[in-house]
Amino acid sequence: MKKYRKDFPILKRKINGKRLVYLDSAATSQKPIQVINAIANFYKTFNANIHRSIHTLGEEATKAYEEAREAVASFINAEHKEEVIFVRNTTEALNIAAFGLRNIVKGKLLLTEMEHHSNLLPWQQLAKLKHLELDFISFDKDGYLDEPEEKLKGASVLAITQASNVLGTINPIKKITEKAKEYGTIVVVDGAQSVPHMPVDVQKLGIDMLAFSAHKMLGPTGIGVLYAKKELLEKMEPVMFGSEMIKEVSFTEATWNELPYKFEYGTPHIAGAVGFKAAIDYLQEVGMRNVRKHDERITTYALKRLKNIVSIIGPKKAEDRSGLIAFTMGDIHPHDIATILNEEGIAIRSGHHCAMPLHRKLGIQASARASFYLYTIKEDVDALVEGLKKVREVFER
Amino acid sequence: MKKYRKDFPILKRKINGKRLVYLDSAATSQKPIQVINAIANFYKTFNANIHRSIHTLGEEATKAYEEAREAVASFINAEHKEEVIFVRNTTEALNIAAFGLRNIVKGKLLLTEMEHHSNLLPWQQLAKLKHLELDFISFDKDGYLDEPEEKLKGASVLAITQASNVLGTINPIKKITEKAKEYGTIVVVDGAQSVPHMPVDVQKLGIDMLAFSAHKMLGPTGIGVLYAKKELLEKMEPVMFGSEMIKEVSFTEATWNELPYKFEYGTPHIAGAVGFKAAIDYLQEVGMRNVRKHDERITTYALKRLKNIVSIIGPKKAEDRSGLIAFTMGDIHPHDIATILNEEGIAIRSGHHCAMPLHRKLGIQASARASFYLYTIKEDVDALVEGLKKVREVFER
Amino acid sequence: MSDIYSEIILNHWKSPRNRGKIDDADVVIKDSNPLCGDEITMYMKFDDDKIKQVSFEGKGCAISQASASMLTEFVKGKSIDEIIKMNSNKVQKMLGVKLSATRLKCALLPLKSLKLGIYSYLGKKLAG
Amino acid sequence: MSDIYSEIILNHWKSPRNRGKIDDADVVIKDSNPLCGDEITMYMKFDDDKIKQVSFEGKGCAISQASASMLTEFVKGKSIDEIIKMNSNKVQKMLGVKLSATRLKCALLPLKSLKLGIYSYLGKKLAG
Ligand SMILES: Cc1ncc(COP(=O)(O)O)c(C=O)c1O
Ligand SMILES: Cc1ncc(COP(=O)(O)O)c(C=O)c1O
Repeated sequence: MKKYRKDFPILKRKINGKRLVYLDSAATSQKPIQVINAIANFYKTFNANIHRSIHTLGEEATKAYEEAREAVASFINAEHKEEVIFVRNTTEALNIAAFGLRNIVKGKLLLTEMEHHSNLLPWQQLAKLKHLELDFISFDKDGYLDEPEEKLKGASVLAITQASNVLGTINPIKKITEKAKEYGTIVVVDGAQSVPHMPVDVQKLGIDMLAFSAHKMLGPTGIGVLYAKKELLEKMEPVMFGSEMIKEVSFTEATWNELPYKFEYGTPHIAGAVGFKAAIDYLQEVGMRNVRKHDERITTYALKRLKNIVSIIGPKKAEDRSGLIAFTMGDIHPHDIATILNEEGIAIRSGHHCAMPLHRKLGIQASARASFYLYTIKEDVDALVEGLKKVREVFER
Repeated sequence: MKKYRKDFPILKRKINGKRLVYLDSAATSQKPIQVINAIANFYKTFNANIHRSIHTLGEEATKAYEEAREAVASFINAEHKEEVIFVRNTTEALNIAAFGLRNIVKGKLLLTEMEHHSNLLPWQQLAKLKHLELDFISFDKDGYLDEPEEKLKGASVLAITQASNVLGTINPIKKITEKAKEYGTIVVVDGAQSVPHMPVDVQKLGIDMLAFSAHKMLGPTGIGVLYAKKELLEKMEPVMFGSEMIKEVSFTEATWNELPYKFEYGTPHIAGAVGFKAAIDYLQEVGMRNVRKHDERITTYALKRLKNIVSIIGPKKAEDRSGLIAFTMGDIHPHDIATILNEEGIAIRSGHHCAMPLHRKLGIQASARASFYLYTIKEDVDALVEGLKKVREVFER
Repeated sequence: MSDIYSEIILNHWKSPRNRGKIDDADVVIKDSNPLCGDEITMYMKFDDDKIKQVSFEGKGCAISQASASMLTEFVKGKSIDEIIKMNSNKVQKMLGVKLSATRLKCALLPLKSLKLGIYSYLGKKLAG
Repeated sequence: MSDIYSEIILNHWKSPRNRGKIDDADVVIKDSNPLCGDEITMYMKFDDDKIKQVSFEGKGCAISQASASMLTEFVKGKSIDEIIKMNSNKVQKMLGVKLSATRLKCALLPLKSLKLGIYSYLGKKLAG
């Protein structure tokens, strides 16, 4: 997808005199000029606060904000546009999911051992608050999830990532939601690493709630989405209070506005929604099938080239993985790998990637991670391989 | 301050063939090109996720994010930069203030009758959660707050706006915090309408917590601030959980990171922080004393010109008011006023301005509001006056 | 003078038709527009599947008040089916002006309340 | 080859000095860098206001490990006052390289832990 690279101004940067090789898209993606310009254009020509607003700028801003909601709804094939709640990021979406369910959850909360802290901590806290049991679906030595079957019994919620940000594993969500339905379990999916990288159809996959962030899918920072089925949102309680989200307020009482406003508090990130829509338009132009195909191609190539220099974490087959590879290099600490690679202009991530318990289970403290997106080219992988050879040389001299 | 107008691209717009007369800055301010460019420049040259990040882009983004925090801290004269928590907006700041205090509050929660829903609902909900009494300081017919003295007794928190978004009243915060200290009451100040418009020094004013939004002070949407004294933040509990805000996590337990990260969950609005800093730089270049002086001058002029055509809400003296004027026009509904003004290119707000109980107390259902900022000129007020004459003609023909 | 505040709208605003209570109404329904605070209460009397009598009370802008006034005139004697089929286009045509999205919400509040009232009536009938 | 991974840093990383437990330590302190997960445990024995013996255990990157190794060598026999006055510049000078902000945090973790340990010792002494 080389032809898209020209749309990303940052890719022209030099780092330490070298070409920037950006392999950290799982942390945040780069942005095409179309998104950057959409945001600037909002501020330059129709910036205003939304809703309740009668003047032309306010009407235009409101329209753009609601069009962004429609774009998101159609991107994930939500049945109703009011099932799309704009939030700050995936983390906030998962908190609103958890605490919004506070009067509904009972029995046990089921998670997996491969969750990001953002899909672990809200449920830990909810379990404490409501005195509920926490249970975990484990994964095997290749990074595949074990069968959830018996654990689903008595679980009011299953919180699960669609694609692991460390193992890379893509979980079989459809199979899991089908089983969960038999047990009446609400399935909350962390889509932070999946929605940006593959077609995700909430209706086909039978997903009850889905969380994701714009900044990982070519969009701006500060905006993300909580999708939830309408029936669920109607039963859920708001978590933050104020402004737009009310219908009637007296000094001592308040009633909530209709969906989706019940869950959107204060002035929203309007420019963010406008930029987010531009990002979705861009991704749809490219085609999510093509994005996925490209990820798979690059991952296949990278797995092949890396397998003899590093220890790769997670599944061996690219088709079961999203576009990222976490790895270790014997004694050499991932931070040191990242530092030396940076001297070569290569940006990777190192650390626990907000998945401490997962790393502990793997028996390691940290890992290095290279992650890809539609602008990643084979030459980036080649540069990584050369960089890793340098790392070895430094530490083995 | 005419000379600053050229920095605001949107002011060149025509609405219905007329010059845009933007009198809705209390809802959201317009943005100078310096802010718009700072955001674009971030995405074009050093966009990356922050913290834990070892590569150059990550280091640069982290530095910019933390410099924004320092800029905010110095703008409000916070003692420590980690007393500045980046949040989504004022509303979120006030929710984190309220629910963050959930293990500290007792006795009663004291508010005023002039609070915006965002500084009312979180405390209503907290009161419900902790079975606490809610009490309110009333205001007189001119919009001045009554003496809080006896009400402070037994109040663990006083939540109060520094400038009312409807009455315009500027409350005597210093006098109030001094009294509150005698009773050991924590003072939480809604600075949404004050921080953008006048010098606010948290130490001099003795403020314990302060909330405000970037979008009302030339900055981007999607970012705001909760300031709180360090001792307080240390005692407070986080409200949202995940990512950056932890120190150690196991499957079942977590401990919190140091300040300010304990309260910042998930990937922050990094571009927002960068734009926010540019806005603060701009305001400091203008000088907050000058911003206030200009507001006062325009308000004086507007009060004089409007007083014979409309019924003005709030104090008569411009020196006691922030730069906004809410008003009614007999039988004519504020929405109809706004619609007719919009035909003349004039943008005002109409409705309850997220202050339903306040309006009910005033015996009205809604009001119209014109609000000013550093780019507002006398000619804008003149246009408003002419527009209001047209409103009368329409409804009296 | 103003495109939106036509003679006819101002006339209905100044002299609203069917304003007031119906003491023995079959359905009384109160609704509000959370985006602006406009409130309306609709009183309805039915004659099997027809609206026999309808009136309204409430506070609001000229658009919502004129819309309520015109709507109550229009629907009197009409069948339930006919009213349920009414949409936003029909209301705009009735008012005779082109409204922006926000103001359209004001104009639609009376119809929305009327429909809510009809559904509540149907529900009650079904329940016996 | 690499500006940061100098001979001396790699030497300390490969053969860390003062690594291991001190069984009868006056203070044992465990700390971690939440931003990266590096962990360190410091063992200290005091001789009135001097550090008599010091050792460390823990996992971490070459920078934090080399820093711990060099630091423990450096502070042995030094007075508490002297150590408390050590700052980030001093650590960078000790390491002999220029570090970016993030990596500097790795380098400073051992000093931070050492200071925490000293304060805890002083606290205990005060409490009698
Ligand atoms: C006094 C006051 N408080 C709070 C808010 C809420 O601000 P935000 O919508 O940015 O959360 C506003 C702005 O509408 C306000 O005027
Ligand atoms: C799987 C997963 N979940 C959640 C998150 C959190 O996303 P955000 O930081 O945008 O809230 C991330 C990204 O770091 C992730 O990879």
